[in-house]
Amino acid sequence: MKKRYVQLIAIISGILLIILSGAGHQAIVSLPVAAVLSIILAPVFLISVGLLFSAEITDGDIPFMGY
Amino acid sequence: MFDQNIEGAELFALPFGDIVPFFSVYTATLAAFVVVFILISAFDRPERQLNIVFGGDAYYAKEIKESDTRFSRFMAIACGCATLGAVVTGDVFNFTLFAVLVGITNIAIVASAGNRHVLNAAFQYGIVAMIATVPLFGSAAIILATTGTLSIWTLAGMGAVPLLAKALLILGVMGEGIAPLYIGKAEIIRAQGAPFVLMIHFSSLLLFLRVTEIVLVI
Amino acid sequence: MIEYIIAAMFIGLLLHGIHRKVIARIQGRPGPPIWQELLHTLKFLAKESWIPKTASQGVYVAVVGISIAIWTAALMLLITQESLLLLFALYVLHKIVEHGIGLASGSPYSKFGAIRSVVSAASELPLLSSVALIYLITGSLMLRDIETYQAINGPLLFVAFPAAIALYMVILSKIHYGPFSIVEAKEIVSGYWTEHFGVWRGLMNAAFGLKTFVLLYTFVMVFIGPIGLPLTLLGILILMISLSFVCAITPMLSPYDTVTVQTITTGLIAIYIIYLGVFA
Amino acid sequence: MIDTFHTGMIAASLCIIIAFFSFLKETDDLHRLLLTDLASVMALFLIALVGTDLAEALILPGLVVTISKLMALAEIYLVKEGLQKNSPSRILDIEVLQSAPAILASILVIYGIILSGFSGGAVAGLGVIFYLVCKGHQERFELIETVSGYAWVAWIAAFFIILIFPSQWFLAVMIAGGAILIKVTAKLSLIGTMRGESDV
Repeated sequence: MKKRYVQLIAIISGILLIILSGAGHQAIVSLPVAAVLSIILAPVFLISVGLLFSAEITDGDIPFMGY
Repeated sequence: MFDQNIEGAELFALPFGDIVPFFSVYTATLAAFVVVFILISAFDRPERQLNIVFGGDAYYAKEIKESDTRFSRFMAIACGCATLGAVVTGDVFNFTLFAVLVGITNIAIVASAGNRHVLNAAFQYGIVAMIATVPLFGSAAIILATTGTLSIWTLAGMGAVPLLAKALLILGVMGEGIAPLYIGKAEIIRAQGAPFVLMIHFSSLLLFLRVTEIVLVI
Repeated sequence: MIEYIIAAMFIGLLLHGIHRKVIARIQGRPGPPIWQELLHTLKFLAKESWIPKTASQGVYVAVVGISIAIWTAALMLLITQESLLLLFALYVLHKIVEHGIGLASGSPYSKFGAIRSVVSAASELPLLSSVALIYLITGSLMLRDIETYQAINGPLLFVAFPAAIALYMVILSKIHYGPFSIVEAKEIVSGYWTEHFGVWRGLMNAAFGLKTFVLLYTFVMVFIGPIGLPLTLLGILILMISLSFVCAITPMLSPYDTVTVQTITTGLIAIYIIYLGVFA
Repeated sequence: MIDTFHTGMIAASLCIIIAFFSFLKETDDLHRLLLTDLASVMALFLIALVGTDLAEALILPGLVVTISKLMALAEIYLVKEGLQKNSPSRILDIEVLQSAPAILASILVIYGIILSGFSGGAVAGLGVIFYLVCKGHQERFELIETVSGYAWVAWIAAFFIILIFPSQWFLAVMIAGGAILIKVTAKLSLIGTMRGESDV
């Protein structure tokens, strides 16, 4: 995967998570729905953010297949 | 209305005579997990197992034949489908049938493994699983004889099912491969092909979770 | 939601740090600073990461995501006050994460960890008997009902003491450096997560921090009752320190002894439940 | 209904205890494999005891899964013991086909003789085919052709008897019936021996 895509995924899922959180608190989205959606989005967000951190070192495709 | 205070609210029900397939929060979560694992086993490549030659510093990676992979993959998907059935079904007898199916597909997943230890363990586990059909079907028979129905939907919250039937049901699912009798199964997960072997363990965990719910509900 | 997840991960990792510190102090060492595990996680995130060529790529990555999802879901259950049984299910599904992580890479060491994780499948049984006992006493497994019950009848800790012991055993068997953590024993390098490094290791660290927080929070919530956030956090801290004491003074058991101890605990509680259900 | 159920239940539990005890005693893998079938039959027996329409409907799926499990286990046993590699020298190398043909074939032949005539010949021929298929198949055409020829002659002779000595019709019919029986049997048994041997 190219770095740009990872960046895109991280930003989109991050924004969605924040919107969901706000909407959940304002009762625009019901709490269970917000919970389910954030369960699905949280791994996507965290993994892509993590990959972005490590992308500083490897400026190629991330994660590439080693060995 | 299926609204037990054990497993969360009812989300969906399909009235189908007195056998009602339903999703509660609990079973829907389990079903979602099963779907994720079916997808993983359907699309993932197996790993290449590294073997160390003890007493030296040599190691080599084993390759799996394409034909073996195909068979294991098919069986893993079949196992996933059987697990999905066991999780979703609203009928005690169907649950027992799916549990037996999970047992069959579990030994089939490792059937193509060339390793003799694995095959031996699979055989021994298969015999235990086969014997486990007695308590499984026995409990279904007792439930049918005492209550006249097998539908979890109807039985839910009635408390009409005798303790013996519940105990037999748990015993049967234990035989199909959960914790204490699981040791017999531990050896067969030495087989190669991570996504498929994962399915063996996964299916028995889900059977265990579902039977816990059934026993608490009926 | 995300703020809860991040905060819980943060607190969980801090608890891990406190755990290490307490163990070190009991053993007469200075020990690492308590934010060590946080730094660890951040360090791993910034390390070079890739997927080993022998690995089964999908499983290798997916289990990391699944482990985050499972414990996020458990946290959400606590927030939405849903079923305790579902929490139990998520805990059991954590086994599959350990198993998958161990199998994914093809390394024999991580595979040993995975097989040990399967062998110690008995560790989930105390939880089942604990859940059954709570159901027998409160008549409901929804967390909100359990809260209400405790608000009226006082903490479950005294009524359902065996269940509390069982849950304590469960948490103990999942904690690092504990007597039952045979899956990450050092004679098999780092156990099942030997081959997960870099980002994957960091994220798993975070997920396990979340796990520790959720399990401890559940314990306080289910057995002590609604006492407000500050007191709950205090309870979690005390619980963590007590666990650290146990971890510091017990050696790691052999796999065989681990399974035996867990099975015996389950058996005793099961006998107690049958006694309650039949005679009382 | 419940009373019968309980009586049956006790009988079934007795059978189950015996079956499980046999599992404890037995150490040979193949024998244990066979005993699992006993256990699964006991499971179906428990369902059948309920004796309602629903129970009847449950037996078939139960039977299907247990049989398929037994087959899967048998397959695992074959692979495990490496029995797949030593492929049989003949296709029908099955133990029961070594012992059964003599009995089955003789029953068929005797029944064919009782029937006599064309249909009797067909039945007896089937018996002979069965025997030859299972036991061995030297292509001894001469023998069969000789028998067939004598049968043909006997049939013609029967015609002459009935034409020349009409009073002896019964003897003639008997000879003709026997002859046609032998003839059809011989013709059919040719099928059993024709397996394309090298020297033919």
